[in-house]
Amino acid sequence: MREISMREALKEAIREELLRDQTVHIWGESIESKGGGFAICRGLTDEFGERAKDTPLAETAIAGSAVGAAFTGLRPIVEIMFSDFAFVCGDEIFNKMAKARYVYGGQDGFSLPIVVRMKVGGYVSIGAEHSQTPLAPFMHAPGLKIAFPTTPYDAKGLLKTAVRDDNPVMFFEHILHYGARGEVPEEEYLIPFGKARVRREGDDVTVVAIGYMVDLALKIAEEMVQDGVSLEVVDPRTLQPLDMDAIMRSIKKTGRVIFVDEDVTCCGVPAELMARVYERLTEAGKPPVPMARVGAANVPIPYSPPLEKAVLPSPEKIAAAVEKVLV
Amino acid sequence: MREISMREALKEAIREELLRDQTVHIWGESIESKGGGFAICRGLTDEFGERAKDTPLAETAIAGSAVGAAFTGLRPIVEIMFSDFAFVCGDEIFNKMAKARYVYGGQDGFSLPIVVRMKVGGYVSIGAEHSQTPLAPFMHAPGLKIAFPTTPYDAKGLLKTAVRDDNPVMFFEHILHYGARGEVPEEEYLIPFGKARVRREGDDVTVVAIGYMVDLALKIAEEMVQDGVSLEVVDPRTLQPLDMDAIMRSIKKTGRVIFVDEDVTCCGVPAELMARVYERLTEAGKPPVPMARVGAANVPIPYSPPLEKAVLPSPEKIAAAVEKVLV
Amino acid sequence: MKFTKEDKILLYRNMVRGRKYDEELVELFAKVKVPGMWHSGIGQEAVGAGAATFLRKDDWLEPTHRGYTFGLAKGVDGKRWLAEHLGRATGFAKGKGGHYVAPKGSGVLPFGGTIGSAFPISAGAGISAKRLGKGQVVVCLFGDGAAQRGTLHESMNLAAVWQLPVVWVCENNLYAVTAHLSQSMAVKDIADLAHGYNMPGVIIDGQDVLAVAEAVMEAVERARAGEGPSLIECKTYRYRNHGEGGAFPTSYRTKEEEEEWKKRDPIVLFRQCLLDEGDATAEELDAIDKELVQEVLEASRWAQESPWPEVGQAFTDLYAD
Amino acid sequence: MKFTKEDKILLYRNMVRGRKYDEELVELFAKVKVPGMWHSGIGQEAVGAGAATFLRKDDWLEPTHRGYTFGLAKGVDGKRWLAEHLGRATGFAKGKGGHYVAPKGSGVLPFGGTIGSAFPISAGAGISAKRLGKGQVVVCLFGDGAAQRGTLHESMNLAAVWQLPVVWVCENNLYAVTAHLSQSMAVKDIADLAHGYNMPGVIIDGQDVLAVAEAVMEAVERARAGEGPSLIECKTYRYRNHGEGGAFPTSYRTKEEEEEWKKRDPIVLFRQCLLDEGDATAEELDAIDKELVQEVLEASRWAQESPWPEVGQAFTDLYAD
Ligand SMILES: Cc1ncc(C[n+]2csc(CCOP(=O)(O)OP(=O)(O)O)c2C)c(N)n1
Ligand SMILES: Cc1ncc(C[n+]2csc(CCOP(=O)(O)OP(=O)(O)O)c2C)c(N)n1
Ligand SMILES: [Mg+2]
Ligand SMILES: [Mg+2]
Repeated sequence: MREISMREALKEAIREELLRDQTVHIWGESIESKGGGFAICRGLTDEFGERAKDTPLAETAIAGSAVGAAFTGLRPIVEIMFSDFAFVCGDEIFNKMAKARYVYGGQDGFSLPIVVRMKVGGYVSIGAEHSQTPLAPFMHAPGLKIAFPTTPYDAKGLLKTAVRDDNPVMFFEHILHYGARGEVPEEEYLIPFGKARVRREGDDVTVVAIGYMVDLALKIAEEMVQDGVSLEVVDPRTLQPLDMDAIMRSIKKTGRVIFVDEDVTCCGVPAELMARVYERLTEAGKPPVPMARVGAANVPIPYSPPLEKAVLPSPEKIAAAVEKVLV
Repeated sequence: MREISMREALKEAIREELLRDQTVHIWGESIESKGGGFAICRGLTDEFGERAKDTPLAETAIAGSAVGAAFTGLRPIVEIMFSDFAFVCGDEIFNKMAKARYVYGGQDGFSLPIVVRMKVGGYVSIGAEHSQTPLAPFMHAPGLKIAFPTTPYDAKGLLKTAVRDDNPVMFFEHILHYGARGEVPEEEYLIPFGKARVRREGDDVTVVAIGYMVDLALKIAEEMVQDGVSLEVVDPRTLQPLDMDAIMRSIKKTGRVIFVDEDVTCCGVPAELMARVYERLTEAGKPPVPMARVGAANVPIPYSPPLEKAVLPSPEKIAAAVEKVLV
Repeated sequence: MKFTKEDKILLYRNMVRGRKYDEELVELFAKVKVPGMWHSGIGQEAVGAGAATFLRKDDWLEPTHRGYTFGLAKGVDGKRWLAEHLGRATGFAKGKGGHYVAPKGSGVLPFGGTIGSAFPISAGAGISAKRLGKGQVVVCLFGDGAAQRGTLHESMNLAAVWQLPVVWVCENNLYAVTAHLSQSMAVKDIADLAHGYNMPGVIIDGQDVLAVAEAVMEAVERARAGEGPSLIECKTYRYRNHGEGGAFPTSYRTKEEEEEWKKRDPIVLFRQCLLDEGDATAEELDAIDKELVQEVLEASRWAQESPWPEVGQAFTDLYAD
Repeated sequence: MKFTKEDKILLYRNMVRGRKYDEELVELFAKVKVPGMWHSGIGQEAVGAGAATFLRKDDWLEPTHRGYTFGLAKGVDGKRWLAEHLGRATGFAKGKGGHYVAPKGSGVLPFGGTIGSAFPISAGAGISAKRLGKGQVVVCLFGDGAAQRGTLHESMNLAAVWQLPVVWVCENNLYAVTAHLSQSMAVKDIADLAHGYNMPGVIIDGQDVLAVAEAVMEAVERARAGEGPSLIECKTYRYRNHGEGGAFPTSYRTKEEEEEWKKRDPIVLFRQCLLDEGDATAEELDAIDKELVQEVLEASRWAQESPWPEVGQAFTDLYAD
């Protein structure tokens, strides 16, 4: 099968959806003049005219206009260059996108088909306001859906699904994934939300890894083979909906689990997952299994490379957590 | 001792700090013309002139100007009428207040002595954008401190401490607490951050209750006495810093714990607390204790009273969680 | 736009209907235990009626939190709106939303509890209107307080640079909760803001319903013709306090100011105008008044007698499938 | 303000120092593995130097992300700034912040990575300046892209209605990343926005350092005298792309436009002006140039040789105690 980069996979998804459905439109900063913050959309304006358009530097207008446009007949894809900037339009995302359908009681078939694409991720030394991976605040907002692909194949299939979803979808793209290459078929396909993927089978410890953490987990999994430790790496792919069944299945097999996330640890997604696993087991009358979590240290993300490295998760930190649950 | 309302206690704290330190100033919407959203500051402008002032209807200017003013020599107290509106100034709170000191490496004695006062809480049927108690997003932002008093005594002592703290403090006031009365001495006192308070001693189950949830927990604790169940109610009072030692002490005594929070359950503070308790016990080589959590259902807060009641925590839901860990 | 006799009677009806619903809500808040908040728009009916009455059914209207007039004039069923406001199962959102919820079919846009969030939502509806090419127009109502939010700047600029068919209509009643405009804005006239977006900005007597309707419809026709957005500032006044039931002070404005404004009540003024111009007789207008009082009473009874939503409703409608 | 010969030489030095640091950073980004981003301000030195050179030490300056000129002119030690930019322990924040960090003592305000967050921070510094009564003034630099953020509206309005001593200085270089101003704003001149805040707004040739300094210092004196804020728009141009190293297209602007602007290089223009007016000889100016090249080379070497921060630094300085 042909190999393409995640950048190309994302662009193909957007292009195909623009072709398929006239109500799909995309806007954001420098979308037209640069293809957006990370050049994903380069060339789309040539093909689709005003349907792929530069906005002013104005995140509340970008996110808020998506709400108004989705309510009135379009299916907007909008780009917020860096997920750190989502807090600039926090009201539009957390109070409007997340709540509107529920608050409207679903009347009139009310829906808000919006995709908000956001770059996330650190490891490239661009400082505290350009390096976050803020997942927990979005998962804490019922009404949003959340996708975070880790391969070009998943990126394309999930983004196409996101565009067709009638709910607001937060779509996260990791900065270190844009260039990553992988097999992507020429034929059209969709990937359903809420289906985790076992990225590596193993017997001893389940590693639930989110986003770029999958890459780190796979790396350390290979290394730990030498120590005779076999890791099973589960990629949830979407956090809302979340495939808890797949996670529990893997835990049933391995009897141990660690959760790995690039976001700040305190009140992060792994804490929620630990609570859910604990609750599931308890409700089933089973004893808890050994669990541990790996996340970013509870500080802003520092700029200097050695400091950033110290703060963010690493294969070594994952290995340490594995050791912890193996004891 | 004299009894006053939490409203009066808060006002006394602000007034005393304005008297004590000329660099303390307060601003926000209708502060001067109405005493702020909940009339806490009524009369302060008569006494302190421009030091207690109405702003335009502009949350980014309110929160952002607090950052600029704190950096340059004032100690601002600002009011965001409803905590739901904090997302309007999300960038100012999460990217600036929380990160600035760290990003400046603490140089020059850099500090941001800011208090952001916010009303939180539901149970009064004012809809999805006026009823939240968004604690987890703030606790997920290292660099912020978080106080949430539950009695007039604590409110006064914690607010005075907040004003003197050199860090940005998110100060939450529950709408149902404003009228609550309690003993408050005439003499000045401060309450340190990071010290939990055992609000009720008990033997069977530890109930860590946050904010207004303390009231619900105390209520059900009295009722459950009839069932022969003795609850110990712990009020952390501040979430950042958090008195984990006090929580662990109580758990050591009772052997069981539930966490009660008015915020959305998914990725909420109780999940973090469950993870921490689990980690503390595991690290000490001890088996986990029975744990459960009670929070708001994972939906926006509905308007209609019976629906809101169904979504928010109640004494009955707390009792059910107690039963769960007692099994 | 030239207004026929029928048009004018319609304007009158729409103002009176708004007033009657409003009076009923004020009374409900005073006498009955009602959930939520009520921001009375009594005194401001000319703006809502003037802005909404002559819009196409498929035009979009962005509401404010004050009064019902604009929504009723846009075709929202008042009885179900009221039921929603009372948190009943018969409300548009089965009680989940409260009164900021109108059916999509009425052309009323989503309203948020955060003041100022109306601006980008309206700009977004303007994007749809322009791209879908059916000649729809968006009218965004907003208060003088809302005008202080940054969302105004981002949205008016976007609408202007993309030439979106949005008409921004400011209901300037001089106060935001208790803060007087002079404490909160550096300009005296909100219309001055238009300059920064290179769009027309006019000031209108907001107590004169015909003046409002004329200005709005002229801007609507401009927008429909692809000539972009405009800003219309209507000077008006609310008779009651910011909200019912809350502990609002009264000291922030003078009795004289209130009395001065009440002399120019929009309904009284327009009634006189209709009589003077021979568009209606006093009896005809009295009959309309009576009919609407009756309509509102029945709506209120119906809403109050409506059942509460089933508790299970709290857990549905979060996601579309 | 009347500028002495010494003032003018200082302006020249400050522009050249900014240019030399900038050229060094461009080179570092091209040749050495450097963390972070560099937004070159080559071509725009007249704005930074003109706005910052004559401020009081205790006046406040809100930076942009582009170039070092303004900060160096305000008294920031370039060597340590550069070290911070290179992520070294000798930087102002021990490498934690990156280049958006200057010492408080220099009077440079905190800068955030979110464009437009500068506005409310500056307004806040203006509140301090006004209330503390020491006659301080705040100068807020911002780009044309930043001018599109809602924070501008909220903050300029607050500054105007509270009459805060803030001078808003727009560095209009026509582009935000790759978007031309005409795609993003409905007005051609940012100065037009002043109208909405009832404050003076002027347009200045941003390649003429004396014109910038005059306009800014006039506004500074107004502000110091308690007469409130003003807006100054400086028309300028960046020679290089938005950032170094990134995959920025070049197609968004024409070679002709670039060449046209380069004909009016602010340093070349001012050098000629100094020579024409007899304020300096070519030899004197050459000596300054040479001295600054040397200064920058040494600073760069020092910064590059500085140690990386200890890993433990990552976990300190979160809270003040
Ligand atoms: C973002 C935000 N800030 C503050 C409030 C609280 N609030 C509700 S109505 C209001 C005043 C609005 O004033 P204006 O826009 O003039 O409308 P009016 O009430 O006068 O009709 C305020 C401050 C809010 N709902 N949302
Ligand atoms: C809130 C926010 N949105 C987007 C960005 C990405 N960004 C960084 S610089 C920039 C352009 C700024 O343009 P302008 O203000 O004109 O300054 P210039 O770069 O031209 O000097 C953008 C969009 C950002 N940093 N913050
Ligand atoms: Mg008003
Ligand atoms: Mg620019």
